[in-house]
Amino acid sequence: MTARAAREIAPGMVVNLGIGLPTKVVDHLAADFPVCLHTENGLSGIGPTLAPEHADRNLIDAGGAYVSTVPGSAFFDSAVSFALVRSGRLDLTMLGAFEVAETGDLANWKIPGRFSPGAGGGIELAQKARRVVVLTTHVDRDGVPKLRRACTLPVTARRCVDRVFTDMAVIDVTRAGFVLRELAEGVSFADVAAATDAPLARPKGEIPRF
Amino acid sequence: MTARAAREIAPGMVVNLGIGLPTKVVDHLAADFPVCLHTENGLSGIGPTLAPEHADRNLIDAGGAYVSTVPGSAFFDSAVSFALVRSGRLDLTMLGAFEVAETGDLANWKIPGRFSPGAGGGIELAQKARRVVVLTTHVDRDGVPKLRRACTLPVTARRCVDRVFTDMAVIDVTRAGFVLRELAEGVSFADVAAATDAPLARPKGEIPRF
Amino acid sequence: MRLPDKTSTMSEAVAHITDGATVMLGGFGVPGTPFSLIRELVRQGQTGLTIIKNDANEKGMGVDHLLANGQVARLITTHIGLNPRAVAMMNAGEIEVEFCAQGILAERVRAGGAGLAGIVTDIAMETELANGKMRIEVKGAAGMVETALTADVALIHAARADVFGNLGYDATARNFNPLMAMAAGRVIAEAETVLPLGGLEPDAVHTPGPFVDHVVAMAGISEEYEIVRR
Amino acid sequence: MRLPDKTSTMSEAVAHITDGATVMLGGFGVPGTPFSLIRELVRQGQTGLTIIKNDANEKGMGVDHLLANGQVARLITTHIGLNPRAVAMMNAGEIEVEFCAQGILAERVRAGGAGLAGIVTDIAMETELANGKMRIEVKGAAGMVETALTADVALIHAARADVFGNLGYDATARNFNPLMAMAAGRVIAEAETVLPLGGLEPDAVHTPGPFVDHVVAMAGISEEYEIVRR
Repeated sequence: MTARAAREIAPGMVVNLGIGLPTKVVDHLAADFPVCLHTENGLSGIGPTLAPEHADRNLIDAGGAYVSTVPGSAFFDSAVSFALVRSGRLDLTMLGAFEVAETGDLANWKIPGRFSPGAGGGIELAQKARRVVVLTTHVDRDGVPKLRRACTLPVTARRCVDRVFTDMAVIDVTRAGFVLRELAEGVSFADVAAATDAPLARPKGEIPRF
Repeated sequence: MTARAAREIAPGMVVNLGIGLPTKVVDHLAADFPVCLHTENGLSGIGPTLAPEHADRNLIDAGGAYVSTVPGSAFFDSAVSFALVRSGRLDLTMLGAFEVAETGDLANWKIPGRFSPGAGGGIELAQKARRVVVLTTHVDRDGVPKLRRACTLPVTARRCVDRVFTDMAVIDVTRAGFVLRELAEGVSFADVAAATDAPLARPKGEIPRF
Repeated sequence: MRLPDKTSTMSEAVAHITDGATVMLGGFGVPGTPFSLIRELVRQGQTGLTIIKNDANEKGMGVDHLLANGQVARLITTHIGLNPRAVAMMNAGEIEVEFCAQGILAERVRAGGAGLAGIVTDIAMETELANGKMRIEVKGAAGMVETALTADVALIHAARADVFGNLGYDATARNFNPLMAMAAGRVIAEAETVLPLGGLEPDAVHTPGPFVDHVVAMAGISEEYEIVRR
Repeated sequence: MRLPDKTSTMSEAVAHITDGATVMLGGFGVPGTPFSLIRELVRQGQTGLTIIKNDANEKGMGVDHLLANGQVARLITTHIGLNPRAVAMMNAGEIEVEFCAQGILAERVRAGGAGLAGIVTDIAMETELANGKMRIEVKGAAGMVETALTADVALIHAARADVFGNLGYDATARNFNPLMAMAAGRVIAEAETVLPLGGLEPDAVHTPGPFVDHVVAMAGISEEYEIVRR
């Protein structure tokens, strides 16, 4: 899934990879691939993650990982960092999700009564990145579908998700709802449709595998 | 007048001296006097003005004079520069005036039909400096008093002027209107009162000379 | 003219904080958090504080000491998920927590520092964070007024300072520090290195000295500032 | 990963400006004004432009060439007193001029660059500059909404750039440049020196590269950039 998601990144893009799963995406990019990775705590041009013994105590990403710079990196404050996000300079963000609605609504910050640590920078990433891609398991630990007609949890942003990568499929969010684009090896359209709590359109022709 | 005005500057202050007359005030400060001079085009810690042959083409004050730095100077952008002004970090500004009203209203940016180049940074300096001191001739070229009951010209800011230095007197703007504080050599209270288009209070006792 | 000297001792500087004060704390996680100043605030024990900080640090670090010591009444923040004590105290009603989208917290603090009353944004308008906030239309688009934040005191961590209070930050330790250094009535900066006047190049200053009231030299880099091994 | 190269020729970069475009120009007086990019804009001759700039430069410099060439329809500015042509064209109704308090122009541009809809301020509320602006009350105090400014293109002058578009400014040539470099759909920076990646230290960057679209190396420092002898 992360290898496939890495192919979403086009040359020249400014990209923010959310905390957790999405950061693994970067391992699939070539060493000379022209891209600028942004982290909201104040760095453009993120370099490789470092082990503690090689780390700079003042150089982390938003997930707290010790990262490094590349030639051409820049540091800036939190206001400038989100100015970049809100004013449309962020071409792509990859986020995790609790739920994605067929309208593109995203819920990934709060489970009332159980999990409410605050949204951090997630709302602005979801609402303002030019393209929002979600990386998630297709269903939660209890087998409940994460792709739904509507979010049951408090939303992070509405009508924001463009595409969802799961362990089962690549699915676009369109005006007409979820549309299947690719299938994981060994997974059928019926499998995905059954694990999705909303209509899933199947384009004509063969569905590519990833 | 400029020598007397220089005594308004207390140790440790951050001070913005407007364009023209007020900048001459600085010549009366001792070389080791602890003060920070600010110019709204992006410099704290203004050093001496330089002749063209010694000037840095990128280092001017808001009046276009080629200035210099001192140890501890800092450069910043126009937003930060006025953030400093509006958030109360500017202890004192000295401005020129067309008219000052007994309420403290200041008019110094526009003469309808004759002079309307825009206010530049003057409105924020007048409205937000902690203390606003005006340096001006007591009357205009036609002999018309500049200190008035009310401004006839468009105001820069209302209720902002604390003190006025003229060639005739030092006058405070109080809740009760203009109050004479000091007299220039050879000038009487009656002279000043006659040249002022508003009541002028005279405190008991001898009026100091400057 | 020369620029004034604002160096101070840690205890004298922090003593300006009163019970019930609103205090901004720089930092995003470990980098940029003024751990030394926070330690002194814990030692002095002022209570009923409103703390404005991106996060609540982790257990045994920074804000957590203030929470453990019962000094915090209210927290304005973006994410406290790494501090179980903060979450527990919030859930138990022992502290009041106001959440804000991270970039909007940055802008609200900056607006306070820029002497503005507020900003107009559409961020989080469709979430519960919008509850109770004024809505207005600007150029035909729906927006929400987010009020400026100011504080009585800001505690700032800098890598470098000169005695006038010009500050420089290292790497991602910058984060909220330059914003908070504009937004408080009194700004106290701890610095790893305090330089004489002229020790910082004018083009390399991140926070200009006029914003800063007190410069405090740190005793050293304590354990809290170091690499966190998880 | 490596950071993308954004170097361009002056003519290709400026050719992105269309008739009727809104163009921000950095600079306060001479320092920071992108004279080389303005010369190219005069050469290409796009018309009906809305120009956003602190001032209108002086006779025979920068904005004055655009005015003389009839390319400007509208000017959003703070002070044009040093350019008699700008004053005369305004008085004759040949250009429309919108005046703004200087720090509020800076904040409106910055708000555009920060993706905000506007700011709330009390600056100039009691002057004629307040005419027609929305008034609202924030925390019991009267305020006025100043709308964010954005542009199609911003022309920026930097002392130093790397090929990715990280910029550094010299002295008071910074002024509006870093703000406008955030606020336009397309940002074109001329630089006195263009460095390879790694040529600017990450802590010393004034405008981060992600904001910049095109980096143009200047042919040299022409007369307009030099000391003005009055």
